[in-house]
Amino acid sequence: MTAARTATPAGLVPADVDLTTTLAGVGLVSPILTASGCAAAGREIDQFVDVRTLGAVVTKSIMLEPRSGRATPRMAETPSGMLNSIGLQGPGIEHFLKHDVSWLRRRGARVVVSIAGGSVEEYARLAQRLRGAEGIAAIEVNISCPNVEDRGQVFACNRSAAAAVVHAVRRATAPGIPVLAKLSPDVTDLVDIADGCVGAGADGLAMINTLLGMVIDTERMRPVLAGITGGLSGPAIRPVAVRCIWQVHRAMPEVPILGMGGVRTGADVLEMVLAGASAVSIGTVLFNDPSAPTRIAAELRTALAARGVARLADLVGYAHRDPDDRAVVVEEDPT
Amino acid sequence: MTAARTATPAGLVPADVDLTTTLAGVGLVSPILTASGCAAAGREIDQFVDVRTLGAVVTKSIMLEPRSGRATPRMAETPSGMLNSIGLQGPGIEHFLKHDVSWLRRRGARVVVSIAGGSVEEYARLAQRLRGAEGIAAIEVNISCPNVEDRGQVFACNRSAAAAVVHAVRRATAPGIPVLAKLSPDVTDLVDIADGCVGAGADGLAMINTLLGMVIDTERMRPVLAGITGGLSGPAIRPVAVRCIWQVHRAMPEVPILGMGGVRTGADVLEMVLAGASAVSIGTVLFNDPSAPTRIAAELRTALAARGVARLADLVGYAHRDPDDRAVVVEEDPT
Amino acid sequence: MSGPVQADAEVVAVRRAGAYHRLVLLAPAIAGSVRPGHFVALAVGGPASSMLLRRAFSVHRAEERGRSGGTVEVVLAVHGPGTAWLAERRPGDRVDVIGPLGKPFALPREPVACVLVGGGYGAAPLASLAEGLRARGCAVHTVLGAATADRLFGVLEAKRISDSLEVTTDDGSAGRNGIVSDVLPDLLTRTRSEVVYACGPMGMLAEVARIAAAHGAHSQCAVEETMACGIGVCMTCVLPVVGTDGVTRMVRACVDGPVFRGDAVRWADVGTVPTDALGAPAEPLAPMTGGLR
Amino acid sequence: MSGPVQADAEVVAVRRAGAYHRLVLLAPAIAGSVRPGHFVALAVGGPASSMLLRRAFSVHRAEERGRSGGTVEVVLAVHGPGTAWLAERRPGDRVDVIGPLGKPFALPREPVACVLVGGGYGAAPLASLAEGLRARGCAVHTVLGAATADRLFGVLEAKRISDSLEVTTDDGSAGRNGIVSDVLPDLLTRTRSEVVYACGPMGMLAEVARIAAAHGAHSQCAVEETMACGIGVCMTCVLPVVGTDGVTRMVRACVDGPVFRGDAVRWADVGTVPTDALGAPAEPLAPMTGGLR
Ligand SMILES: Cc1cc2nc3c(=O)[nH]c(=O)nc-3n(C[C@H](O)[C@H](O)[C@H](O)COP(=O)(O)OP(=O)(O)OC[C@H]3O[C@@H](n4cnc5c(N)ncnc54)[C@H](O)[C@@H]3O)c2cc1C
Ligand SMILES: Cc1cc2nc3c(=O)[nH]c(=O)nc-3n(C[C@H](O)[C@H](O)[C@H](O)COP(=O)(O)OP(=O)(O)OC[C@H]3O[C@@H](n4cnc5c(N)ncnc54)[C@H](O)[C@@H]3O)c2cc1C
Ligand SMILES: Cc1cc2nc3c(=O)[nH]c(=O)nc-3n(C[C@H](O)[C@H](O)[C@H](O)COP(=O)(O)O)c2cc1C
Ligand SMILES: Cc1cc2nc3c(=O)[nH]c(=O)nc-3n(C[C@H](O)[C@H](O)[C@H](O)COP(=O)(O)O)c2cc1C
Ligand code: FES
Ligand code: FES
Repeated sequence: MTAARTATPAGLVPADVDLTTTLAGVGLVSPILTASGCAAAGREIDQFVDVRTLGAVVTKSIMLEPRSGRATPRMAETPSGMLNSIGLQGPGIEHFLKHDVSWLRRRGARVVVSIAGGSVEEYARLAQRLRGAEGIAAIEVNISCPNVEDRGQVFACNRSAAAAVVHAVRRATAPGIPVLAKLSPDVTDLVDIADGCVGAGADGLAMINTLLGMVIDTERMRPVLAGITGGLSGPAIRPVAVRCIWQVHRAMPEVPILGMGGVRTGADVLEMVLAGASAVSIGTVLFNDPSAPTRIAAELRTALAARGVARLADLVGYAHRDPDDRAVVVEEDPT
Repeated sequence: MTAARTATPAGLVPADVDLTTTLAGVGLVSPILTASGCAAAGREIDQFVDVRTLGAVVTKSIMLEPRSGRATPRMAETPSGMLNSIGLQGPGIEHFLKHDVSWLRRRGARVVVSIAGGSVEEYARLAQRLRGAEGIAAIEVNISCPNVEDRGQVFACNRSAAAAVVHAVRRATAPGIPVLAKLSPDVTDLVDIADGCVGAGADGLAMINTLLGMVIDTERMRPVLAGITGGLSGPAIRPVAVRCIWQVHRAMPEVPILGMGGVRTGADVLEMVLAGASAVSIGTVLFNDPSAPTRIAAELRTALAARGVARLADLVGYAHRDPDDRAVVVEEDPT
Repeated sequence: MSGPVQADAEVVAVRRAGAYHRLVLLAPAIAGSVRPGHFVALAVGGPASSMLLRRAFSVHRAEERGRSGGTVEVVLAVHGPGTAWLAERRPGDRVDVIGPLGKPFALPREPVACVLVGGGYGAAPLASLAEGLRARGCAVHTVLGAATADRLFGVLEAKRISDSLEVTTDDGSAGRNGIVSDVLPDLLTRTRSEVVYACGPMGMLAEVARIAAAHGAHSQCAVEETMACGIGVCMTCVLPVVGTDGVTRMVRACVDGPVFRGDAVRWADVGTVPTDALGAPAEPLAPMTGGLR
Repeated sequence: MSGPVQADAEVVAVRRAGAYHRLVLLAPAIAGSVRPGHFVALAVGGPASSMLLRRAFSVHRAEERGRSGGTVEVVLAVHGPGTAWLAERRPGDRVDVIGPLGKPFALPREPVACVLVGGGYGAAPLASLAEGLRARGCAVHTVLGAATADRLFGVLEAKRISDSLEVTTDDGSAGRNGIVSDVLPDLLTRTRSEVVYACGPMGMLAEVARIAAAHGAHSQCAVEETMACGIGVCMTCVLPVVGTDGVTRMVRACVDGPVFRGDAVRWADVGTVPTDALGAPAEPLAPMTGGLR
């Protein structure tokens, strides 16, 4: 009763599988990145997985100034997931560039810098500040932030607000550096928001950010989180993430996607790639298994070898193709 | 390190706890209902839990005509949840009234009839047909259906479409029978949709329906579900459900809410009640544990007795109250 | 017949049997009412499991009395995390079980000759079925097939109970090199069997039903459809079946089956909603509308 | 000091100890580098668990060598499903463990008198700490407190290692009726202790830190904050701590602690972001904006 497998070309072993990928024009040694806010700036996770083997470290969203974040409790465990409400605690862009980005560069890791602001102006200033910085592979724009100039409405939930941020960041960023807009699933029409971001100059899309959720402590009869609501992440949300990637890739197949949301295994990475992601970030699962990226890469190689697929990149969006139309995927150049 | 407990008034035992509740004017012997589509029309589940002990059986959404539903596979298991894509298979309203509602009446169960349609007109006709029928406690309007007259846009995702359906159903329904609008969480502004439904005459709100999700079979490299996307349910989505209930109760505390989404234990029911639900439906967890309603009621009694709460109804929305303002909840009339 | 019961069963034994595991559960409330062809649904992973859905297994044997009271035995192939968890149980552990579920095999009123066909672990329910048939004076001829020798189940037991036994494997590692439908036509002719009972993969069942019909034999096929609830409430397990009124309906494998008349199932249309099924849409439902679920 | 290691550890033993369970894991790669005050983080529930987050436990003992190679022992109170699962482990089972984590207790350079205060399972790390202190020539006075007698941990061991031992219980079921802070001031005066080490509930630590300061003693407190990652990447475990520069920062209990100088933690403000903390908002962040997470 096991499902059919694609024929395995003779001799394809896991080590032969080519996992390199290209995300919005940037070549990556691995399709596996760490998700923003789940690996800080790489230093701690480097104790468990050599950060140079990652596609990139996506850093915790940084703001202009130091930020203390929210009161605790900042997290709650939920079935196959968790809520967080950190409030973007961080040292501010100056300290970050001096201590964190420079460490990552020295270590030889690729860096995707995630930025966050409370106004279009703040995002623009962050991007300007990054323009001078060296060793940055791409910018991920976390638009799941309240717009202080619009009654705290979250940028990611409004097409024109999202587009305005992306436009400002794209304008302020050096041409060679791709700008990825990170989308929230908490919207009625994700494709519309995605379209707005791409129209405003986004070179790619990162999805998904957390879902808005909440847990009440039934002992204290009060919300668990000091911030009341928080972001739901982890395997619980993976079906939502896959659906979002699928919908957006279907609507705009030429737009590169960095997938994320509950990825735990090599099969989960493959699932997002088949749905349309060119690369995938690992978030919450790092808390369960900080060496997950190494394990996941091995699982992915094994899975592809078993299916006779020599190059992961050939499978981006593959599940959309009509079964009858599918070119047989065989090894061509297994270097 | 266990959290503080509210002092237990002497002698409050689980059997003394009053679980009766009122939902949109309808008195219910229990706050625990079965969710639409998860207990068919009560007959099968009655083998595991006496349906008369339920607050009500909410029947599988019924349409005007018999419907064969979608092709299989119709389901996929996901971490702490599942996807379904049934396509509203059902016998049509006539057969349903004759065989299903009449059985439930004879059995002595309270019945909430869930209706579904492809146009405002269809909903209205269903409501008209129910007007004559006896033994119906309330109508739940499943508006998570595509509007065939508006390019398949889901009613629940559009304030005016949702309101039009609710308005039509309310007009066609006997005055004594409350109409509950069942909301989808897949929207940018749930409170806005809720407000539209209440404005159109909804006597209460049922929330949440499933989240749109998807799973890809990494062996076949194709979507698992024949319908490609499906509805995500189960404990995985509970934090989203609690957040939705919380937001809507906060915005319109006078509107009765039937909560649902991933409820597994008595503590989960309590969580939704604290967030603002007057009663709670059990869905997916019935597949895991068809006798869950009995277990959950017992857990709820025990939890309330341990907290010294004599009446569940006193806790509706309790987590919203300022800790300093909270009237101490003690037993007053433990009959 | 009494309805299904939910019970917190103690694991009595877990034993390897070729590629399979035999799991024996102490469930007296269930054991007494099991008939051949019934299945049980087991909860997997314990109280903090991420796996919400039960796993369905045909009952291999149900012992009403005996040493340990009232046991139900299933044969499981480790397939994914749920079956892996079950295979790791040890005596004394507990598993929540619901059963008996579904409609069992219908037994002939007359003492006719019968052929029993089992594919892989599909052989599990056949031993007790054979006993039931023999008790009614039926001749029992068994055919067991599998991909490889270690995926055959119940060969010794079948040899003991059956009047004749044929074994096939896809790779020839045991019995005849081939599949069960290779030997079935000849066997039906030779034994003049009037009923064929079959349990195994869908493809095999379709072939068995076709061959039985061609030989004028009645067939009873136990199907395996993906099931979310197993008790008839969710509508995930449907397949197109023609009723006595000639109308095709999408019926539930869990309560209207898993055993169906082979000539009633529209085997070629399994996985689809035939356009002539009751309530079928004029055009097939478009995927991706998302809402109608 | 070498960094933390992730290891698939075999369960050597699980033993009851009053209200607690002692869990011994074979983890040679970790055992060698554990110092008193370090903690480990255990994955719970197995591969299909719905519980994603690790559970943190102070190391009670780490044996670098010995019969079974290199073991790490923790003492756990069953609190929720994660600790319940751990308590049900049997020898031979496997548990994924990360350690050593956090900053251990700082030991005095001089052989001064020390007081060790443990509340409940907070006594777990104190035995090995006491040994380390004694090895440096320090006098060790121990105070153990708990709600009830069965929630005291390590009384016999403490008696053996310490120069003096005092025991308190809230209900008087063992030792003196009261709490540890009732006996601490007197003990500090009597023994002229210069350092107080404490591990236990936050309220107890705050009191210990206050009393130590009042007596001119240095205090080292091991805090317990809710942790999602345990390794410093998630920022869930923060509390307000004053730096040597006088600036309050929200620092991570998992990597900057769990052991902090008692006079550096702003005990009264734990659970809040003090308005004078580095990067604190002008007004407290409003909840319910939802996005900023
Ligand atoms: C009526 C019936 C009788 C069965 N009898 C047996 C038996 O005697 N021995 C045996 O080994 N297996 C039997 N099966 C199949 C068995 O239920 C699946 O192998 C098992 O559910 C797989 O669970 P998993 O967690 O290991 O795999 P996963 O693939 O991880 O399961 C994921 C989900 O898919 C469902 N699923 C996967 N495969 C199947 C399948 N083949 N049939 C139904 N649901 C599936 C699971 O229930 C679960 O919900 C039977 C199935 C049915 C419906
Ligand atoms: C540094 C440190 C050392 C600890 N040492 C010990 C020890 O030696 N012995 C012991 O019994 N316990 C110790 N704890 C507490 C222990 O981690 C919790 O009791 C345990 O995580 C509860 O898990 P659960 O699944 O049983 O409970 P649940 O309440 O269901 O846990 C739900 C979630 O909340 C978290 N959580 C709940 N309570 C606590 C808590 N008190 N502290 C931190 N996280 C919590 C869990 O990690 C989990 O993510 C320590 C905690 C920390 C941070
Ligand atoms: C503790 C925590 C902190 C996070 N911080 C950020 C952040 O600063 N910026 C951001 O864009 N996303 C942040 N996220 C979201 C993740 O990057 C990711 O989009 C989301 O968690 C879904 O992936 P996952 O399920 O693999 O964690 C955070 C998630 C968690 C769990
Ligand atoms: C198999 C299945 C079928 C469902 N069918 C319906 C339906 O017909 N009408 C409806 O309003 N909701 C339907 N739902 C949604 C549930 O009523 C419920 O809103 C949702 O599943 C969340 O609750 P739960 O997590 O407890 O299942 C269905 C859910 C499932 C799992
Ligand atoms: S499995 Fe639910 S109806 Fe058959
Ligand atoms: S627990 Fe994650 S930073 Fe401390």
